[in-house]
Amino acid sequence: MSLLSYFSGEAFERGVHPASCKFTAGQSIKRMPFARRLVVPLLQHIGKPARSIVRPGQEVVRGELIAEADGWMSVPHHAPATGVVEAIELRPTARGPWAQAIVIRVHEAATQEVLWSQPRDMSALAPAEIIKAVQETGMVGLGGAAFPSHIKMAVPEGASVHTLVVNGCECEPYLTCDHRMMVEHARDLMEGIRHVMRATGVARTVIGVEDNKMDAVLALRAAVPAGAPIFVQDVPTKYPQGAEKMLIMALFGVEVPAGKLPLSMGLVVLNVGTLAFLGRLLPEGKGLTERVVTVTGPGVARPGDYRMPLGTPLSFVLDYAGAPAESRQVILGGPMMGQAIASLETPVTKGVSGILVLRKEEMTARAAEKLYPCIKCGECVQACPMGLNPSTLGMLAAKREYSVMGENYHLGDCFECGCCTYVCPSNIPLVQQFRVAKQILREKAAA
Amino acid sequence: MSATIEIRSAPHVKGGYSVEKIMRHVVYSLLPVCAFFVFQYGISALASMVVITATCLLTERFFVRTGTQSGSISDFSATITGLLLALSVPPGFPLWMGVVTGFIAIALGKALFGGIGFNVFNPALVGRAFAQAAFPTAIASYTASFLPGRFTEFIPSSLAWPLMIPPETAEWLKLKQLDALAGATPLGQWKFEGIVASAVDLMTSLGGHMAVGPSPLLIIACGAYLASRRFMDWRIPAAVISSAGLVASVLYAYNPSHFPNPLFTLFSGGLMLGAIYMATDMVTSPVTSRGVWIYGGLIGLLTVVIRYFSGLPEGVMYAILFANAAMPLIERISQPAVFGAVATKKARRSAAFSLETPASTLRESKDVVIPIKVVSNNQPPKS
Amino acid sequence: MTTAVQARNFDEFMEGIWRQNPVFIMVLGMCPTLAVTVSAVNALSMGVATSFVLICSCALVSLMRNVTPKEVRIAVYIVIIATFVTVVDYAIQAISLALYDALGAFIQLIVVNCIILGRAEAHAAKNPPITSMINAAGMGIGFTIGLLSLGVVREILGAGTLFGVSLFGANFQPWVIMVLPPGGFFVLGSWLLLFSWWARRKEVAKNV
Amino acid sequence: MSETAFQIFVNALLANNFVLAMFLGLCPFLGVSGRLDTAFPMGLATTFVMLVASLCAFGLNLLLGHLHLEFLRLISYIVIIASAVQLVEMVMKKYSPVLFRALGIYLPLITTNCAVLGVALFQTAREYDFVQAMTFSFGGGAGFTLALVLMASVRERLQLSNVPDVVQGTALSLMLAGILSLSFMGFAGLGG
Amino acid sequence: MSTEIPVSVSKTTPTVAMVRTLGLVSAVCGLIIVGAYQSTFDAVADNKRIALERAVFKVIPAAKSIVEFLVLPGGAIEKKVGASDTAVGALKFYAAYDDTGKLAGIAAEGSAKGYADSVRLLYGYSPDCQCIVGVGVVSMRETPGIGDKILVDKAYLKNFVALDVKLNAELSALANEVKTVKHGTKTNPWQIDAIAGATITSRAVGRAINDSAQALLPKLVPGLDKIRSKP
Repeated sequence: MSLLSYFSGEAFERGVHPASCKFTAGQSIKRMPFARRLVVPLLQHIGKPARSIVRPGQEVVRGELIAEADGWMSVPHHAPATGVVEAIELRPTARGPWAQAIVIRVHEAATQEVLWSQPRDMSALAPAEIIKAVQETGMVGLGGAAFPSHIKMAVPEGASVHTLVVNGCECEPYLTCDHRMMVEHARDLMEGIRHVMRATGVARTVIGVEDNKMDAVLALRAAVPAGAPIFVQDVPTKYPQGAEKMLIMALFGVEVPAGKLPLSMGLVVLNVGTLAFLGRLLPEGKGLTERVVTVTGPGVARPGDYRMPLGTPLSFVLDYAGAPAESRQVILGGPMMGQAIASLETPVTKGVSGILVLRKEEMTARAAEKLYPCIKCGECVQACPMGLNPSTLGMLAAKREYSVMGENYHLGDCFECGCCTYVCPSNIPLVQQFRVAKQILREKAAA
Repeated sequence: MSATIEIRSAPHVKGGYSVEKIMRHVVYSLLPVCAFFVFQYGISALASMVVITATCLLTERFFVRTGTQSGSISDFSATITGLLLALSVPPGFPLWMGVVTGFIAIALGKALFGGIGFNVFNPALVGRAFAQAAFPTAIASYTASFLPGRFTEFIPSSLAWPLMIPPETAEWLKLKQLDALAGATPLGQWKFEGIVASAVDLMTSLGGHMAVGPSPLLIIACGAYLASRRFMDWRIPAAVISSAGLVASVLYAYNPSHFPNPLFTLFSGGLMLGAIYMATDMVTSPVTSRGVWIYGGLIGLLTVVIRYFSGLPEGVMYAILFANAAMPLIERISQPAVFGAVATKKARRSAAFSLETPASTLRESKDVVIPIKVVSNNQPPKS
Repeated sequence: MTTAVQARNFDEFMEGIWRQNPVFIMVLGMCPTLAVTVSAVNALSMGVATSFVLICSCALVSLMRNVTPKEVRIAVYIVIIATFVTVVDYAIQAISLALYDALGAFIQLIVVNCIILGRAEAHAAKNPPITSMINAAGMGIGFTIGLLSLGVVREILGAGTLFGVSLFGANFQPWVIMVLPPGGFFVLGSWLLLFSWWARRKEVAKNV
Repeated sequence: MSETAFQIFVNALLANNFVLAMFLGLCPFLGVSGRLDTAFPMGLATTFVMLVASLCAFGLNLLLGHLHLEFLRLISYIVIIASAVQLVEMVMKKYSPVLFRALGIYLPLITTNCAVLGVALFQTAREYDFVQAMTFSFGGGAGFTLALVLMASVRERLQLSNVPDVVQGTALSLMLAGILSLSFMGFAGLGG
Repeated sequence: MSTEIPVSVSKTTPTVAMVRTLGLVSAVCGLIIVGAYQSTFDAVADNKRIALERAVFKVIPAAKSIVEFLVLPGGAIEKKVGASDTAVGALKFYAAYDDTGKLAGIAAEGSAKGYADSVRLLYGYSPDCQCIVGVGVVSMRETPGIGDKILVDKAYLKNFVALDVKLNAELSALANEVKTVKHGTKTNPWQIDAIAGATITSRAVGRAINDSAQALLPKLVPGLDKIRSKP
């Protein structure tokens, strides 16, 4: 395959092919009931935390604004369920430190219908108003980055964009939520695309979907409105095809210059799930109260894609999906870049695309793997999609030569996709070392 | 339940390769080669193989125990060193010299640098080069293969007293009335007597009584197994063989009477063993893509240059050692290009879309966008 | 008083032999150290020749230390050293041509042996003749010991002889590498390894 | 002794490499080979000085031979070479500051490098003519640079390795030089 | 070796002082060198003569004394006097005489590229049998244990008991080129049977003899009568 892709000319060069394990691809999206308590952290996105506008004891209706955006680099949050604000307190989060969150006790008989809405006539809105409306939905990148969507759409002064790239790759193994969204909500997606095209003023849209999801490709093509400049393109299945730069490479055959954003090439990249939700939320004037999450892994009895209210604690999700008690590791996101979490009280937030549960067996198998010094097999160099040299970087990291890593070996370009660690026969935790090194370099730069 | 949770860093899945697995499969792939070598030369070869490998393992164990180097015997790397060393010395190599060579290979070639993963030079070749310099006569004294009685009788030089000169095998052969078979290697015969052996015979090593190493054909087959399962980087042997073949062909075309035909060069001596098993030693070969080609090309070129123009008949070992020494330098000048570092707005590869002329480009016509993989009667409406 | 002087002289003498051994501790004068030590005799001759140059040069440098302006001191040292090297060169030719051939150009290269220039600059230029000669003699002997320890190993393994006397009988298999350049590097490297290992052991023992 | 210039060059570069086969210039070889950034300019500077020394020695030898003062050869070589290098350094400093910055700091180190005196002595002993002498010194310098650069790159790589403490330092450099020297033995007879 | 020679004139020390010191040093050193040179001159010359005689006597066993001759490019043979410069293109050889003063043989040097470096050797030529009667190595750097077999290998040394170097009828070149052949295939008296395993060095010896003899003998043999007896 590596040879083939080298000459076939469609994908980026390197990358890996982990077993896809997309067991839930054939099941339709299921609804998850409310947990007794929902926990809505004020910071679920990259940027500034939202400001809470409720107080403990206050009753909230599903869809009601409970925290407002604190400036441009922030998004509001809406009540995921009808109930009573129980507390605003520190709660465990996926990223580690505890953070402020609004805890809502859900009414026993609460309906999942979103009652709180302000329908608007989208065709009457100016582009800037659409972007404002996007911010009001509280939308962030649902692919996992959780970057506020309205900022991505706002084209800065002097720049111009021509193409909207919709990322439907979902290259992480196990995850199928985007896949199901594309199959089941193709119309919503098209609606979302239409609004965003107006908001950004792009001339066309290209939807990139990995070619292991041809049913999604067909569904999307069927949904493309007549005459719309919306193109659906299948791209080779390869990890990390879903990374913006890799997708752009696959679609347009160009590399985004190091240190630059796709915006510099006139491209806006958004995730399919984001657009599909926007397509529904914008005209209805609702906020984001739920999302689709893949709950899967060897440790889950009833895996599937669940539409779940934001703020649902993981313990509830795992109970509902049937994850047995001897499960050893719970990962938010996919197996390649996902975050292992420490507490099952961590809530599902806007950026969580999957919940992966691994069993004791997989864990002991990995624990038994011996750590060797780098034997310089070069697999990581062949796997790194960014064209770095993880082998040398790893050796430098072991000797704490962080500044050399940054200056001579382009550490800053690493986006921690995990390919190098995935292939490493010596079991060196390369990504972890790079994360530490980047952190130290950042601190050094700040000091 | 939360007590049983484990925190690990991403990624949470792993590819199927581990150091042990790679090394184990290299050993597996070496077994047929070793078996054939024993078939060719009988118990002397077997004894030499056992003694050298055992020495390597014991030395490794000693240095691991004393805390000088990392690694362990279970990673099979010392086994590989031992087997390769045994395959690259004559079958009648005195056993005591085998012990010295095996010790030097691990001590000087590996333990000195801190063990597996840190050595700069291929340990087997360090041992081999040491032996070549220390015992030049013994290491050049091959006997012919397929001698009668090879499974019951040792080649006398094998059993030389420690520190003593091994007895001449020529005398022994004369006693057995086989003195016509006194062994000069095909390369030696070419270099010193101008006799070019048949490439086909060399390739199979089955063409009668020849003083050759393990069969190149078998090595290629075993190497192909390793390469196909990605336990070996196929580009290195490819680079070595094509570069050696190219240089040899050019020289042959230039003066066919003075230089041997390229096939002879490729299949004689240790070129195949070196290209497939020694040059590909992961630790001592570059990790970068371009570096691998430069490295292999350098080995091929140097091998032919040393063979044809220097005083020695065989050059693979020195070529690889030299390339090992140059490896850090090669790697330094061949760092991979960072994604986007040399980016242009021009498409580097053929792609379905172009950036310059959105919405009007021809490439976005219906035929192009709809991929081959789509079942054709199910084309989406696009008008 | 005399004992104090004696003790100081003894210190001066021992400094070069042990504490600052030019070969093992300071790793100076590598070129002749490795090049001529293929046999014990060569090593000894080279050591003696170097010691001679060292002692004579230090004496002369020391004698002239008060009339040498610092601007031209190095030039003066080099001229003095080169003079005595020339003397040694002719002396060896007169004594034995075979030895002269064996040592080759390395007799003349004593000129650029950093031990001598180093001693002249660091010691002889600041001390009276007798002291500097004693110090130089210590250095010279230290250097000779260093050369000998290489020459002995290389001769025993490389030829099975010591000072030309056969040790293992006629059938000994010489380790040819020992008389070749790599052998020189390896033997000196091994000696240094041995010393460093020994020093570490001592350190560990002290700490315990 | 009618070696062609090419043979002399190849021999000095590889087969009889100054450092690895003839033990000349070991002090800078062990001292300056820690980093590639310094090793390469050092090699270039040494090559340059060797050419200068070779030139001086060639002229001087003609003069001494003419005057029958061969016994002054050594002393005059060392003085002339040292002064010539000093002169070159001053000239370089005045007329080519760029070159001086690159090579200048190494020049004083090299003046009494035994490879430099060695090249003068060997070319005299072998009775090379002018072209041969120049090729010899250039090949020797290039060989010195090659050995230095290889050594430096290997040592830089070893900085990232777990070399045992006992081995660290000169012992490791010597062992490395030994293995390098072993691998250069393959070139023996190449210039024939 | 990190030293430098200050050439520039410093302002602190008067030039006179420096010149005085340098002059003093030069004078002292000059004296020492000249003294050493003079006092060892005879011994060195003796040593060199003895070494040369020993080498020549080894290749021409009957010799008791030697005289150094030059063959000038024109073909004239003249005795070499002192350490004077040799004319360009002149070939040097040694005539060895037995105790009665009769010519016992001619010794000459030859050299050829061996395995590692040049092999320089001295060979003895007997005018009576027009053959080479002995070979000795002057210098070489061949691999010990392999190349240096040419000094000790008995079978190999037998080649030089009477190696044919007859000239052709015109006396312009050797009748048969001296050639080194593969071990065990010597058939003619002008061939050298190589040592198995040390072919390169064996060949170098053959080439050295051939090259030197080809150059020297055609000029030497016509004028041989002039040096039949010791001058």
